[in-house]
Amino acid sequence: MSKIGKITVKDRDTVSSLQDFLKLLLQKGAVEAVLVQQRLAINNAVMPALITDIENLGQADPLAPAFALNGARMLSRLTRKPLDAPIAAVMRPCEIRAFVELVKLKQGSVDNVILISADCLGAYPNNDYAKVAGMGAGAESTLSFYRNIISGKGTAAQDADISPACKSCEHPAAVNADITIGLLGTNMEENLLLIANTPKGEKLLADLGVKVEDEPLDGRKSALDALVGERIEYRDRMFARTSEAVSSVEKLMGYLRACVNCHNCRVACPVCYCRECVFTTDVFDHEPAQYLRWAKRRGALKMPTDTVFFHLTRLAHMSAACIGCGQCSNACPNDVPVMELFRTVAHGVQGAFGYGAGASLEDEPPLSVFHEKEFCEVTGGHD
Amino acid sequence: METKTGRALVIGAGISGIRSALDLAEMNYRVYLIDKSPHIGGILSQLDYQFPTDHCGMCKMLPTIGRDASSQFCLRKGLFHENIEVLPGTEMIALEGEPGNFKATLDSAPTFIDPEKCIGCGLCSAPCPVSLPDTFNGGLAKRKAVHLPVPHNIPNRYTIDMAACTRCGECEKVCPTGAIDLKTEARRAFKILVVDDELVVRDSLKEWLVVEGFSVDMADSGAEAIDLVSANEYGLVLLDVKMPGMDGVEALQIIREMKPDLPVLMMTAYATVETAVQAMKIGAAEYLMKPFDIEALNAKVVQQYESTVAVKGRVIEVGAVIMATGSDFCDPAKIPGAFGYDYPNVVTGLQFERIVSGSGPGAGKLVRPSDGKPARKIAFLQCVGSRDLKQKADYCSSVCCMFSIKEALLAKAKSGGEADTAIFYMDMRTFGKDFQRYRDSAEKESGVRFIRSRIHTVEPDIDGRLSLHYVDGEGAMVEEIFDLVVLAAGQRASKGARELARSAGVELNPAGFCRTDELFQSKSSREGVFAGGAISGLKDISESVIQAGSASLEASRLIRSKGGTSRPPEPKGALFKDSSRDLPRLAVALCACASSLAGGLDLEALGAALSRWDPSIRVLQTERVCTLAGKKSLLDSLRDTGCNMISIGACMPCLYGKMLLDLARETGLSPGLMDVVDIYTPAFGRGGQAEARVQTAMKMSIERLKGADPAPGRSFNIIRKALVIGGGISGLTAALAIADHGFKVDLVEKEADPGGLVRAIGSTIEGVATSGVLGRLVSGVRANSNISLHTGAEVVGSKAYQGLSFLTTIKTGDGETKQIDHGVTILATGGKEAATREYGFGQSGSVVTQHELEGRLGNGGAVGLGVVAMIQCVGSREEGRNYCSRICCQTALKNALRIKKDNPEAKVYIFYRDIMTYGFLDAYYTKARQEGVIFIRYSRDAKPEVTIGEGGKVTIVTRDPILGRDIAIEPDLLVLGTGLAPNDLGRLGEYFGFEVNEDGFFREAEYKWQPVDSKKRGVFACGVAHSPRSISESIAMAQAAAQRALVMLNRDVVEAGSVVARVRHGLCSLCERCISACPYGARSRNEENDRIEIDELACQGCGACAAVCPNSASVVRGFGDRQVMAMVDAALELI
Amino acid sequence: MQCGTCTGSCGSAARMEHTPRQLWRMVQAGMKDEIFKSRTFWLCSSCYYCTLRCPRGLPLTDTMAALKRVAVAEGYTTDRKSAPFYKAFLDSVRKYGRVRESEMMARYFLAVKNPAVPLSFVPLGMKLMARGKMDLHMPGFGGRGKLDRLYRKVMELEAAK
Amino acid sequence: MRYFYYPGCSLQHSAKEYDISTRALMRLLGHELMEVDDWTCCGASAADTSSRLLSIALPARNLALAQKSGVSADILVPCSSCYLNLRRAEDAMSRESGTADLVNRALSEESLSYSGGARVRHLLDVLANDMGAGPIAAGLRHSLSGLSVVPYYGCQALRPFADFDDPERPRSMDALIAATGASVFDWNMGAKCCGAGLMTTKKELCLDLVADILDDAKGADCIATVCPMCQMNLETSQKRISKMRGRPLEISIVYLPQLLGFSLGLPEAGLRLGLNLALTRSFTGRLAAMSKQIAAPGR
Repeated sequence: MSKIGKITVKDRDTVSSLQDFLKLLLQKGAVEAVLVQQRLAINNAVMPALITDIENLGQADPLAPAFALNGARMLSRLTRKPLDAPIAAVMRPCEIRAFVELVKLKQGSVDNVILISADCLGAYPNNDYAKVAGMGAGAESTLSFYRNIISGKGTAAQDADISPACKSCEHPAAVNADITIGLLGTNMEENLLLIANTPKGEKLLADLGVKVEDEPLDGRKSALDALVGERIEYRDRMFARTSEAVSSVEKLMGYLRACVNCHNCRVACPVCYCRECVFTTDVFDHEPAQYLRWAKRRGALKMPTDTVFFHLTRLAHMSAACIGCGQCSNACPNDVPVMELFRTVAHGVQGAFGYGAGASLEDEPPLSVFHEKEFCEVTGGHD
Repeated sequence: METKTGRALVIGAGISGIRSALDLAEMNYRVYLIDKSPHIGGILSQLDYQFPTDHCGMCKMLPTIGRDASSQFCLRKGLFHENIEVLPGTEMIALEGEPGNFKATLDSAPTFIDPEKCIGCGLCSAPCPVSLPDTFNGGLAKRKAVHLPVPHNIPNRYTIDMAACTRCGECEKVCPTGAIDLKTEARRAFKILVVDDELVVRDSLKEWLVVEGFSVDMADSGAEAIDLVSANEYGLVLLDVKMPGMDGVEALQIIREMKPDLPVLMMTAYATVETAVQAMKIGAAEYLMKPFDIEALNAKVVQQYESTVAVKGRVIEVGAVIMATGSDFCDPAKIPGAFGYDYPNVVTGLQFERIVSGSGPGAGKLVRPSDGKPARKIAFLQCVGSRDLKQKADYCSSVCCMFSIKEALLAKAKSGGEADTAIFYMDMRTFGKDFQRYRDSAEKESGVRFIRSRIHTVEPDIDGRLSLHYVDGEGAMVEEIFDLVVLAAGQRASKGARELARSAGVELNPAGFCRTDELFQSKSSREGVFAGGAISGLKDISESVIQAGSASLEASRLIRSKGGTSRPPEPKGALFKDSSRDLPRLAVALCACASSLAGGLDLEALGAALSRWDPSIRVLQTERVCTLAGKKSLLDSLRDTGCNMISIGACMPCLYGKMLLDLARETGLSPGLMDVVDIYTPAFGRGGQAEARVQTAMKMSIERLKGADPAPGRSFNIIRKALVIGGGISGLTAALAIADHGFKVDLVEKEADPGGLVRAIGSTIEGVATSGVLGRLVSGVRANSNISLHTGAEVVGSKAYQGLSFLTTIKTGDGETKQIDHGVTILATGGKEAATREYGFGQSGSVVTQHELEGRLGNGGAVGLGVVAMIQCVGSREEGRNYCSRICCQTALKNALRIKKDNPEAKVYIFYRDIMTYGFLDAYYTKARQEGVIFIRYSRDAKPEVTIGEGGKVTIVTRDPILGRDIAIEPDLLVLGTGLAPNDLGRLGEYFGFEVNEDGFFREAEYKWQPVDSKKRGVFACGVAHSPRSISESIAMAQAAAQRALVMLNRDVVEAGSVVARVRHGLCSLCERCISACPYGARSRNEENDRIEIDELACQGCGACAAVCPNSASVVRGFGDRQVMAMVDAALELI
Repeated sequence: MQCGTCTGSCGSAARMEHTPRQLWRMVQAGMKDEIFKSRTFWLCSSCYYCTLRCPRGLPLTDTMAALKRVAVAEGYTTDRKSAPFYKAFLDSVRKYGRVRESEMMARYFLAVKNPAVPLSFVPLGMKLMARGKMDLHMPGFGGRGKLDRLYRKVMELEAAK
Repeated sequence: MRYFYYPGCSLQHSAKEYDISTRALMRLLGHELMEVDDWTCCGASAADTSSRLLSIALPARNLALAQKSGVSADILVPCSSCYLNLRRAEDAMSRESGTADLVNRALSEESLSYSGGARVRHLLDVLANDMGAGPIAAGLRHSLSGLSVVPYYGCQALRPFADFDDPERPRSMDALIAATGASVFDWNMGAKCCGAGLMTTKKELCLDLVADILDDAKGADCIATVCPMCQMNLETSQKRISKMRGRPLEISIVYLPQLLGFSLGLPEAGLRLGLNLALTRSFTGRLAAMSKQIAAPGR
C-alpha cells in the first residue's frame, strides 16, 4: 500500500500551494534543482526550466494544460552522465514514461533523480494553448481549466480542446513516478495527495517531514477508472478510424500526403533517440540520375521522395517504445495525424510483445530479448 | 630430420570426419577427406532438428578465425576449405608404411555420371523407368535409379544406382552436358563364369546375366571351371558348392591358387550354407542362397563389377589416418521374432525425422506413412535392438533417449501441441549436460508422457492404427491405440567397419566398433591410426565432435613428432591488387549453357538491357564457365577489359567457391569483387517473366559489386603461449598436448600436487588403475621444458588486450604474484564429489559417500559387510543440481562388483532412478545383476526414507514399484552417490569473459558444435569444469580443447573475416542495443572513450547489430545501406 | 532389467497373484514364503513366450519350473492340485516307463482327496473311453518299476550335488 | 528318408489317431519310421517339477536308445511336449558337460549312454521342410477346396527352440494346407498358448486361453493341430466355452497329418477321424462329399 501524504490547498489556489511544496524541496536541501514547467514573463508561455533558486519557483506551473515539448528529452540530456547531486523532475505521466524508455536505451539515468508527476487531465495543442491562456493572465488560466473540469464544463474552451493524444491517453496517473501528486479522488481545491510509489519517494516525504499514512484510495481508484474508461473509449474509436484510413498502401500514401519531410515529428518525438537520423545521412543522398530513373519507371515521381519510407522506418524503429504523448502531431506543420498512426501501430506492436512502453524499468524492450519460440505463425514453423 | 608439410587422411565425412578434417586444415595440414557415399554429412544430412535447440547449427563448426579460407555455407550441403581435398565415393583399401609415413591406397567408385560435367539439372531423372525406395528418406518415398543422393547437397550431382539401373540409356540421351556414360561396353567386357552341375541353374543364370549386359561362360563341373579359368580372363566366378566329383570348395581352392584376385561367389542351397561360410573363410567373396532372389543376385554381381571398374589404386602419402566412419542403425524389421515392426505405421526414429523434415517425403507434415492422415497419437519405443543380449547388443545406444524426447517434442510442435506422445522406456538416460532439464521440460511443459515399460510387440488395430499392451505404473496391463509407432532403433557398428579395420590394420571390439585404448579413446590398436567420433563407441553429436577433436589432436601430435610440419599460413591480402582507389569497372559474363538449359534465354538481349541499366559495365558472353576450359576462355576475354570486378551469370553459384579463389589468384582480383549469379533458376516457369527475373538477378549483383568492400579482414596479434588453469587429468592432458606442439604453457594448480579428482579414484570400472596414467602425465608435464607448472597457485586477475593477448596475474603458494602473458586459456578447474546432508549423512558412521566407500574397498573393506545399500542421485537430477553426474551409476556398479568379488556373500542393494550406464557401460549393469546385485527403483517424488537408529543403525524403507509395497532394509553400510559439483570458478568468468551456467559449470558456445569453446575467442574449457564426465571422457575433451587452442597458437597472426561489423561512432547514440543483440559477445562499450567497440575476431558478420541499430551507426562490411538499397531498387526495377 | 516384457507376454499373467515380473523381484528379495504360498508359478503353462521375448535372454520358463521343483521338494502345498498331479504322473512313469493316463488320473484324484475334482473330468473320461482311448488294461510290456533304477540313481546324484 | 520315431505316451492312448495318421501319412509319402525300441516317457512337464536331472535323464534315455541302435537318422517326434523335452535334453547334453556326465551316470544303470549329436525333429518340421508342399500337391486325391483351415501350432513346437519356424508368427503349415486346396485362415493366434497341462490343474485359466483361440478361429471350418495336448485342450470343452462366452464356438479340430492324409486319399483306417472328439456334423459332411471327388493328380 502506498504511503500517502497531503498538501493542503490554501485559498483554493492549487498552483501556488504546489509551488510551496516544490520550494520545500529546495529549502530542505532534498534536491539541488527542480526541472519543472514555468510560466515565462513574455506571452504567458509555459516552458520547462531547471530551477535552482527558490524564488524562481514562483513561476512554476506544473499543472498548466500546456505541453510545449516532451520533457523526457531534457531530462535525458541532464542525466546522460552521472549527476553529482539529486534533482527533482516534475513531469507529465507521458514524459515519465518516455524517460523510462530512454533510460532503458541508455540515454539517461534515474540515479539521483526524483520523478514527480501530477495527475494529467490533458493539455492543449501548442497553438491552442496560447489562445486559451490569453496574454498576461498568469496562472489564472490554469486554475480555471481545473474549475471547469470540477464543475463539469469539461476541457473545451474558446473553440479549443485538449489534444487527441490526451483524449486517448489511458495513463492519466504516473504509477512509476517516485511521487505522484494526486488530483483525482480528492477535492483539488482543498487538498492534493502526495503518493509515494517508490522507496525513494517515501524517503523524500520523510525527509520533507510530510505526515504520511496508509490511507485507502478507493475514491481515487474509481475516479481514475472512470476517466480511463472514457479515454479508452475515445482511443478505440480513434484506432478503428485510423486503421481504416491506412488499410492499404495507397491509403497510407494518402494519409501521409501532406508530409514535406521536415522531420519535425522525429525531432519532437521523445523516444527517437538517434544522434543523427538515418534519413539525414548520406544513405538518402540519392544520385541525381536516380530520380530520373524512378520517374521513368512510374511515369511520375512524387516529390519529396522517401516520405512514406521515413514514417514506416520510424514506425519500425520506435513503435515498440511509443508512449503516445502526441508531440509528433503537435510538431507537424501540416497537420498530418502522425500520433493517431503511431498509437494505432504501437498498440498492435506492444500488444504482440506483451510490452507496455514506459511502464517499468524492469521490462526488457522487445527487440533486446530473444525468445526461441515466438511468433511461429510469422516465422513459418514451429520454431 | 626432414621436414615436410604434414598430411592426414580422414575416412568418413560425417560430423566427426568433418570436425577432424577442419581441425587439421585449420592447423594448415593438407587433409584428404574421403567418404564411401557420394556425399558428405553422414547421418546428419538426414536430420534437420537437433537437441537442444531443435535446429541444426552444423555450420557453427566452420572456422571462426581465418574464416575466408573456408566456404561459409551450410555444412550439410557441402564443405570447401583450401586445405581439404574432399573425395566422395572413395574408400581406403590398404594402408602401408609406418606412422608418419603411411601410404594409403584409395579406390573410388566408378562414375557413370561425370561429376565435372553434371550440372544437377535433373533432366536425366524424368525418363528413368526405375522406381525404388528412397534410402535418403528411410524408404518412405520413391526415387529413380538415377537420382540425387542428398537433395540439398552443393554441388549436387546425380548418381546412378547401378544395381537397380536397367541400362535403358534414356538418361544418356537427355543429358545436356553429356555427363552420363553407362559404360555398356565395360559391362560386356566383364566376363562371368557360371559353374553348376545343374543345367537349369546354369541356363537361368546365364539368361539373367546376359540381360544385365554381362558376358557369360558356363561350366558343369569343377574341373571344367578350372580349365576355363586358366584359359580366360574372368571378372567373376559363380560357383556351386555341391557338385559331383570336385565340389565347389575344392574348385575354389584351386582357383584361388591360380588367380588370387579373381572374385568368386559361392552358390548354395539352404542345407550347405555352412559349407559356403567355410568357403568364405578360404577366400570366396560372398555366397548366394538358392533359390536366387534375382535382385540380390544382381546387386552382388554389380557390386563385383563396379569394384573392377572402380578408379583404383590412387596412393597418397599421409602421416596419420583418422577413422571417422561413425555408426549405423540396426534395422528393426530384420530383428528376428514377431515384434510387429513391419507395419506401415511403425517407423524408425530416422524415418520419423524424414517425415517431419521439410525436405522429406511429406514436406514436413506430421502424417502417417500408410495413408497420409495426421498422426495424432504417437508412441516411441526405446531400446529396439539395444540393451538386448539376444541381438548381441549388450550396450546402450546412448543417443536414443534424447533422440526420442526431441522427436516427441517435434511431434508436439508440428501438430501445434495437439499430438499425444508417449515414450516407453526402461531407463531414461539423460546423462548429458542439460539433458535432464530438457526431459523435465518435455514432460512438464510440453506434456510428453514417459511410461516406464518395455513394449514387446506392436499389434495391428483397425484402420492402420496400432495397439500396444503395457504394464502401467500400478502394475496393471493397459492397451492403448496409436496412430504411429516410432522405434528407437539401436546403434550398430558402421557397415563398412570390418573392411575398414582390415584395410587399416586395426582391431575391432566384440561389438564391431574400433577397439581403443581404455583411457585414450582416440587411440586404435595401430599407431598412427586414430578413431574419431562414434566409430570408437556409442556417441551423440557433442561427444563425437569432442572425440573427433581428440583424434585430430593426436594425429597432429604424431605427424609433428615424425617431422611433418604445419604449412606456414600463406600471406593473404598481398596476393590481390588493392583496387579500392580505382573507379569501379565491372565486367558481366553471361554463361550460355545456363541459358540453353533454361530454354533459350536471349543473352544478347539480356546483355543489352544490362548495358542500358549501367552503360559503364562490360558484357562478355561465355559458355561452360564452370569447366576448366570455360574458366580459361573467361580469363582470356577478361584480360584486355581492364575490369576490376566481375559478375558471372551462370547456374549454381555455390559451385564456384573454389573456382572464384582460383580466378582471384590468376587475375589478382579479390574474390570479394566477384560474384556468381544464378540465372538458371529464375529463368524457370511462370511464363514470360523469365527475362525480367534474370535481368533483376543480374542487376542486383551489379549493384552489390559496385558497393563491395574488397579490403581483406584485419589481422591481429597473438601471443603464442597458453595458460591452463587446473592441474587435474584434463589440465595435465591439455598442457602436454600443447607443449608437445612446441608452444609454451603455464599450468596453474591450486593444490600442492597436481592430479585433482582422479587421485580419489583407484581404478576405472574397466579395471584400469588410475595411478599409472596420472603418474605418466605428471612426470611428462614436469619433464617438459615448455611447461611451467605453478602449484599451490591461483589466478587473481587477468586482462585481455586486442587480438589474442591476455595478461594474467597469479598468486603462487608462497604469496608471490606473477604475471603471465598468453594468447589462449584453457579452463580445466574440475570438480568435486558433491556434499550432502541427506539420508542421515553425518549422523552415522555407516552412511558414507561412494568416494569414501572406494577408499575403504581399497583396504579390503568389503570383508565383513553383510548388507550394503547404495542410493543414487543424491541431491541431483532435481532442482538444485538438476543434472546427471554421469559417473555415479558406474561408480556404484564398480564398487558393488568389487564388494561381490571380495565378499560374494554380501548383499548389495542399489536404489536408483534410472541407471545411466550408457554405451558399453551397460554390460556392467548386466554383470552386476548377474552377480546378484539387487536394483530397486525409486522416484523423485518418493525417495527412500532413511532413519538412523541407536548406535548409528541405518534403516531404509522404500516402496518397491514392482511389488507395489514397502520394503525395509537394514544395511551395514549406506553409500550415497552424491554426484559431481564443479569447483567454484570464482571470478574466472569475469577475468576471461566466459559464462557459467546455473549449476556453476562453464557454459560452452554451443553444446553440440562448439563443445569446448566459449563465446570468448581463445578461451576453452574441458573436463569436469564443463560438465561431469569420466576419466577417458575428460581426457578426450582436454585433447579437443587443446586442439582448438592449437588452431590459434599455430598462427603468426589471427585474421578476422572480411565480413565484420563496424561502428560509425559519429552516429552512435550508445544505446547498447547492438551489445545485447550480438550472439557472439563481440561488442562492448569502452567506458573510457564512450565508444562501442568490436572484437573483430569474435565478430562473425551475422548482421544482428546492423539490424537492431536504428540509424546505421552499426554496419556490416560489404552490406552497406546504400549498396543494399541499390540492390533493393534493382530488384524492384521491373516489378 | 525389470522391463516387464515377461509379464506383458504371459497368457496366464492376468490370473496370477503376482505377475512374473513381480515374482522375479520376490525371488531377488528372497521372499521365499510368500512366493511359495502363491500359486503364480503353478500357473505357468510352459509356453516359453517369456523366454523367447526376454531381451536379456533369461531362461524364465525354466526358472518357473525350478520354482515348481522347489515347491514340491520343500512341501509347499498352497496349490492343492498341481503337486499331486505331477507326482502322480511321475509315479506312473516310474512304474510303467510310460504314462498310463487312466491310472495316473486315478492316483491324482486319490491324492487331491476332493470328490469334485474327479467329477469334473467325468465327461472327458466318458468320451475317451467311448473311443477306446482310455486304456483300462494293464500295459502290455514293461512291468513294475520299469524305471526304478534310473529314478533311484537320479535321486542319488541329485542329492549328492 | 528314414527317421527314428518317438511317439510318446499320449500317442499310445488319448492321441491314437495322431499316431496312426502320422505313421500312415509318412508311409504314403515313402518314408520309413523306425520306432525307438523300448522308448519310455519323456517326463512331460512333470519331471521338471521334481528334478531337473530327471527331466533331462528321462528323455536322454530315449536319445541313448536311438544312438545305441547304431543307425544314423533324425528322430521324428509328433508330440510337441515330447519334442521339446527330447530337444532340450539334446541341447543340455551337448552343451553342459556337467549335466551330461551326471545323466550318463544315471543311464549307465541301464548300460546306456548318450554322447550327443542326435537331430530331434518335430513332425511339422519334417513335413514342411523335408517334404514340403510338393508331394502333397502332386499326390492330391481329394481337393479340400472351399475349406478354411486354421493352422494352430501351439507353443512347444516353436519355443524355446525356434528350429524351423518363426516362434511368434509361424508359417510352416501354410504351404502344406494350401497344397490340399484348402484356404489358410488368416489369424494371429497360431502361436498362442492353449494352457497345456494346466487343463488338469488350472482349468479356469486354461478355458480362458482356449476360448480366446476358438473366438479368433470363428468363421473357419477346422483347426489343424500338431500336438496332442493342444488337440485335447481345443477339443474337450467347446460346449462349456460356448456357454461361457455366450456364443457358439464349436469347431472341428483335426491333426495336421489327418488333414493331409485325407487329401492324399488315405482311408479312414489310416486317419481314424472317428476318434476325434470335436468334429462338427457339417464338417464331416463336407469331408464325405469331398472324398467322392477325385482330384486330377499332379497339380
